[in-house]
Amino acid sequence: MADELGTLECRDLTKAFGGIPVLKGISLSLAPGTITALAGENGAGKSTLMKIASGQYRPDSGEVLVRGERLPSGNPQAAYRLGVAIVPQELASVLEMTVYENIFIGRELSGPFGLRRRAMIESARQILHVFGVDIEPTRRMGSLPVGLRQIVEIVKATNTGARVILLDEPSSAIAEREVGKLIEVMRTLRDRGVALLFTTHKMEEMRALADRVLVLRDGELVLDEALRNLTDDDIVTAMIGRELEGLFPALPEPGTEAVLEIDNLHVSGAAAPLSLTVRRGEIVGLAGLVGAGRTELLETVFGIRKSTAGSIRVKGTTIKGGTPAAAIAARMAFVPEDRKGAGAVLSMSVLDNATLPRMDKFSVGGLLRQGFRRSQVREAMDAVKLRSRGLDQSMETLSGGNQQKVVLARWLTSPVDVLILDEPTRGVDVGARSEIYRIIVDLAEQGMAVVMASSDMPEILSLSHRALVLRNGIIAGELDSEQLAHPGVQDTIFRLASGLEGIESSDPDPADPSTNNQKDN
Amino acid sequence: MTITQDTTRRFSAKWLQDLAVRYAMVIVMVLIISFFLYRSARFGTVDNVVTILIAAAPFALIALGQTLVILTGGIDLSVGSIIALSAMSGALTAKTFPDRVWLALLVAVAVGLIAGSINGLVVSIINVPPFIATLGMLTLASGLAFVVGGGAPINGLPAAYGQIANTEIFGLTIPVILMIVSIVGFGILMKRTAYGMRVYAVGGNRLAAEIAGVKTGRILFSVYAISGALAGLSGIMLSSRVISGSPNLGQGYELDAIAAVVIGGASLLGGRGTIWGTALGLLLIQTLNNGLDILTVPAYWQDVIKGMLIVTAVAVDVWASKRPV
Amino acid sequence: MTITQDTTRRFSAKWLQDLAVRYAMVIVMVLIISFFLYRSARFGTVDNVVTILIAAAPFALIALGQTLVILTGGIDLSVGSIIALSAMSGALTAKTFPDRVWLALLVAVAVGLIAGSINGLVVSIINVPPFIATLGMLTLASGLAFVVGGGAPINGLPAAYGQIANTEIFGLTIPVILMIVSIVGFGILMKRTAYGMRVYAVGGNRLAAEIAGVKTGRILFSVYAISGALAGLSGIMLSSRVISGSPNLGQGYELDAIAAVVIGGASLLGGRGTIWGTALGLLLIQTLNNGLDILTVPAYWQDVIKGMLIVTAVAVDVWASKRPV
Amino acid sequence: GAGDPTANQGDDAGDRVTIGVTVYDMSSFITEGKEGIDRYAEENDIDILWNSAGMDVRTQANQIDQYISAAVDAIVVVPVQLETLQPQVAAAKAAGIPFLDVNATLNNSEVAGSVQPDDVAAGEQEAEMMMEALGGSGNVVILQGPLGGSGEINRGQGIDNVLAENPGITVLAKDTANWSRDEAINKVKNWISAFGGEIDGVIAQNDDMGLGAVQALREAGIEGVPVVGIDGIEDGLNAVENGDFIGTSLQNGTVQLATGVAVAAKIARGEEVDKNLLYLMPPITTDNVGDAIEHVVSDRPTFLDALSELIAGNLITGDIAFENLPGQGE
Ligand SMILES: Nc1ncnc2c1ncn2[C@@H]1O[C@H](COP(=O)(O)OP(=O)(O)OP(=O)(O)O)[C@@H](O)[C@H]1O
Ligand SMILES: Nc1ncnc2c1ncn2[C@@H]1O[C@H](COP(=O)(O)OP(=O)(O)OP(=O)(O)O)[C@@H](O)[C@H]1O
Ligand SMILES: [Mg+2]
Ligand SMILES: [Mg+2]
Repeated sequence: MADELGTLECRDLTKAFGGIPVLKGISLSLAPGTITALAGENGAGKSTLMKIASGQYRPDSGEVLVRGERLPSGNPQAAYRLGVAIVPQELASVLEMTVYENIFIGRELSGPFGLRRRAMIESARQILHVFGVDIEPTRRMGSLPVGLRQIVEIVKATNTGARVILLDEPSSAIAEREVGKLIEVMRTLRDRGVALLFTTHKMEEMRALADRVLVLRDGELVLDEALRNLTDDDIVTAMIGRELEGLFPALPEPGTEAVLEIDNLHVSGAAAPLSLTVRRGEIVGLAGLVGAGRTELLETVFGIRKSTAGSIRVKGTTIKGGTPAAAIAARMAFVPEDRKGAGAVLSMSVLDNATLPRMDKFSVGGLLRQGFRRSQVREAMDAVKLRSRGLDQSMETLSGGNQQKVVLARWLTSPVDVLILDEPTRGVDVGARSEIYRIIVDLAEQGMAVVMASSDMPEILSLSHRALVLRNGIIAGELDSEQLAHPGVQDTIFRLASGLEGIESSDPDPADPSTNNQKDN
Repeated sequence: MTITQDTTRRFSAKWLQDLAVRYAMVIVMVLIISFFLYRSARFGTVDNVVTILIAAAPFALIALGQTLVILTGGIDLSVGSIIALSAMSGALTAKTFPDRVWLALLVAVAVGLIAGSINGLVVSIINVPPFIATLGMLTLASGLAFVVGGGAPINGLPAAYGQIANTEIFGLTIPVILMIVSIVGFGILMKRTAYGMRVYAVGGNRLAAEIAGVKTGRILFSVYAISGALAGLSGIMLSSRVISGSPNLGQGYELDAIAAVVIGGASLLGGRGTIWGTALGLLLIQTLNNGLDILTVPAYWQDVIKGMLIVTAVAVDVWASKRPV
Repeated sequence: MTITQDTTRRFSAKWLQDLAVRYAMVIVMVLIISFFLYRSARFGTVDNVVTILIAAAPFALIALGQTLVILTGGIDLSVGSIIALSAMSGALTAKTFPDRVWLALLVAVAVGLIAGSINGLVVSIINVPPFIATLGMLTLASGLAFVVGGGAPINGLPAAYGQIANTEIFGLTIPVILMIVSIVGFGILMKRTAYGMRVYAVGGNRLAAEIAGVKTGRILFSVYAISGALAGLSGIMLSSRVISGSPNLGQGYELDAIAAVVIGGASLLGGRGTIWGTALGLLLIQTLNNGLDILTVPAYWQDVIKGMLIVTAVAVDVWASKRPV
Repeated sequence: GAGDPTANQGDDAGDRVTIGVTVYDMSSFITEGKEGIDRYAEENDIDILWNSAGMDVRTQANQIDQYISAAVDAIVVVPVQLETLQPQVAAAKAAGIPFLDVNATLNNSEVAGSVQPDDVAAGEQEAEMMMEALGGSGNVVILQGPLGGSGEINRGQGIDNVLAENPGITVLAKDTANWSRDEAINKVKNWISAFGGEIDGVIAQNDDMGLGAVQALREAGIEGVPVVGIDGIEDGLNAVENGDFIGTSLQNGTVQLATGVAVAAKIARGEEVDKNLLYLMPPITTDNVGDAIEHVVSDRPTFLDALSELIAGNLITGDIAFENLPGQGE
């Protein structure tokens, strides 16, 4: 099956933005029927490479060949015709259209009487089923959480019949269970002779999938080797140019004083009200499957979603108003899971994005304190090792992982009592990730209460004092640090999350559209 | 099997569904119509309904084109001027070849198509923001409309020129028939064809459409070309109805057309909106114009009332459908 | 230490930086100006520069307000009508209290502020799309402008009414001074203050701004209120200059104002644009108007040339700066 | 309802007639005219249905369609545009409804009657005034109405007629300021930039634009340049009085439009009346501007009181612009 036709070949690609080189002569070739992992630090140039290979960017020099045919640069449609499909890092879905329409854009099924919508819906249902997600294909894409959108995009790209599939961090927003499905799908495609290239920051995924690993550092290909010849340390060292000690720092002992008290909070869409107390210096992890309601809970706590009843107290003071402004005034901070939609203002600079939540601190009588905010923001960004061309660089030209760093680090310019994190390390490379973990732990040590929703299992296991498993918006189980250290804990969490074990086993109805209204805007 | 049937039924009644989403707007419409019916016995007569339809027809054509443009996230400010330019071109043609009036129709539509195509090229190839591209065309075409007539209207046209718009078929004049056919046609085009789906996709997320292989440039080009051609058609209908060509014809019509589209629920950001919504918006505006005239409300009070009612109708609709802004 | 100095210098020259981004537009401007200078010796005289400034002033005020509105991703179509309404209100006040002319100024600005605030409330609280909200206000205010004068212009105003706009300070009339002060003031407001940054944030990503603690509703409200108040100011200046109140004053000015903003590089999607860009766009339009008049190009050819030049200028700019559409 | 045409339908209302009026827009001229119409109608058993077309031909056509289906007794139209509305004129004729164009012509032989200002004569009149002021030689600039409108075309024709006889006059520039004062002011300022002191006179096709020119000259510090307008609006008459204008021509909307309705009513009642009337605008100079101001502004109530009688008399003499100004009538 593996024929010569599946190949993607890049020859000596270079690309610079504003005079700063991002790719410095990359040559590589993908054989049909192989899966290649593309690794590298945030900002190393992985997405840029993929965008060139899929025709979105024009390289400054060099060329891309697909099955021996030269790809006209800067023409994504030509790339599509040559059989290159891509799942971009910043998802490119049409939010106003339905799931099935998204899947069939560009290759609509038509009959003599126009579109065959019914056929498209059916077919969409089937291919989505492979991932075990029963999304109603007629649902509006914009009403889905990011994780599901990512699955839809993967389904879309893998069903175009493409011979080359590029996946830019396909697993960044989805949980372990779906990652498993993704792995199955990718293997099937490989066996059909498709050449796959994917980026990831997770070692387990490379191990599970890749035949070969490419590592980019500062725009150069520093490693190109079959996976079986490499240790994890080899890869990490190639990526960050040094060795990494432990990823997770040791957790300090939490205090006893309650900092965040959530009392009988009604979260819209949740099966029951929820109460939760987080102590000084405590990190509470929230686990669950996609759509478990973690995001809804966190957004309600921070005042983004309105709640009908219940109270939230920070250090004993009840927060009134139910707006993010009120939450910030009570010294809460929030890092949303959808950095493009809810985290960053892409059209603004790093500096301005970082100033936004702390405007009172950075201005006197309305006038911005330029020097002061620069020095403060620089300090915060240095702490997460932001890779940018300076604080004036526009957010939209930052690499995905670096955007995530800004969205997190911008809270570091002032003391915070409650830190709410929703998938805090989405798309962040291992090096920076260990920095972020260190910062979170440091902050906890200084007395902050942390609530962190994460689909990254190691993060839950090694970074929380206590983990809650959510299902259907309610706490299906709670695990203390001892239980978290237990070897069989992953299985326990999965069973709790999917309702195989726990308080009640009523049939969850994750597809209830009535719970999504607020997310639409 | 049951599920499948269910979806089919749901789908064939897609337009009904669309209406249901706009139900609040429909209710507002019904209230307004009831008020007019109550205040004037004449409002509900067949004659008056026909009057409303005739008045609506030229707007309907440009509003349909505008819907496509707005769905791609663009805007076409030039339709009013294109109406003037194509009306003048049509009138000039009729004056030059008095015995081949149908040539005038052809010329007018061709002129509109060309103007629209220029918009389309400037937007899709040079990437000039649609607002500027079509504003430029607005100014240019309105200038050219004067140039065509040497600064004056074109009068003394052959009576046959009037036949283009004033011929009746089954009791309806040609513009009205054109309007009905176009609404249905574009409704089908946008809901039932791959082209329609791609227009939505380009407006919803151009990058997404692009990497799915959609020739987004062509789609963009096409909507402006269509909008221009429809404006040309509208221009010749208007000009034929009054049997004269005026360089001031159509001035400001673009605002009413855009308003109809947005009242109908479309988003100026692109990707959201329907043909039925536009038809509804159009109906609202035309009913108000007609009803207030029938009640002989003074012109400026008409403006005051119209301004408030349009905002109210959309406000109620926003509130009821929670449509995203 | 060195770094800090460096950055400070960079910042104080932010406006220069902005201009550099628009360098292609500046080059086009210079070319156009050179052409006029070459064709007419009078174009470059101080008197003529002042003439351009005076003509630009009322547009500058509404274009500045419009810039803020567009930065939030909105649009304000009502400024032209608000000009008419506030001019009529100002004129009526002056007619009623002929010896307290400055009251007219107050009333006009207040009327503009109120109209703008209504826009702001409708947009920020009821979530009506800005296009519809301000289109409603356009219609309503223009109706009210007629109501104020009972359908007629207000004439026979006291000579003192003319002083509002025609008083000279350092050889410049008040509208020109207002224009210069406002451009500098809004330039600082948008680049140097927390408020300015919030406006950009709301337009760039309303949800993200909200999550970062910005009270987005208030910001939205404020930009419409400001735009309205500036339109009121513009209205009284226009009306005072001609010592009369006309309900048709300002008609269609909104398009020119929006054009200036978009020519200056702002995106109608919000979040992108600068005050300096708007000033540049304004200058381009006003220079064209003046230069073409000086060369006594016939009105309709002026339109043709203006339409093409504006599109060309923006096309060159797009091509050179690769500005996002 | 009060405004419902059906309420007035039928001939059984005796002598009462219903007249549908549609005007191009609510200009000050029309507003004054409406006052005259309302007063005349009130005193002469006429019901008026009133609509404004907001400068849109299509709207006007719709409004006429509505009048026809409401079976009014007569239709009076102040057209948006020259030579339009042929189908409507024909339809009215077919329905037996007298159709009159007033103030601006439709150039349609099918209309039942027509009351028109002599715009060509007005243009000639203002140009003559300018020739007199300039002594037959010099440079003028001309401010036109909206291009393609009948006012602009006919007044322009009149101006051209006079200029053709005065070869000593050079037209430096001629452009539209769309009847508007603020457009005219910028236009004239730009011309002052272009021609400096070369401009010897400004011919404006209406008073508003003339007043803009006066203001522009004042801003530029230029004195003694004669300006002339047409229409005799309040500020125009004042300008004549204080010397800013060398003159204007009075088009008294109150008289002209009410006369139109008067003729329509007479036709509808089958009375004898001259169906094609020309309104010859009296020239206004410092000699008679005082009386004109009384009629139009300062003593308007008295003038309105006498309006019905004035029109009745004028319809007999045929001089419908007569309003007893000094120098008029003899
Ligand atoms: N449009 C652009 N303009 C300017 N600089 C850009 C642009 N796009 C990317 N860059 C820069 O190029 C570099 C590489 O970015 P790229 O997105 O390829 O990184 P990446 O390897 O995908 O990182 P991540 O792991 O964070 O996704 C970054 O420093 C980024 O700031
Ligand atoms: N497997 C699924 N099939 C269909 N719909 C789903 C599925 N999972 C989630 N959803 C939809 O997603 C919505 C949940 O969105 P939400 O943003 O709460 O997810 P989430 O809370 O981010 O999930 P997580 O717990 O991973 O954070 C639910 O309303 C549900 O309709
Ligand atoms: Mg990337
Ligand atoms: Mg989540």
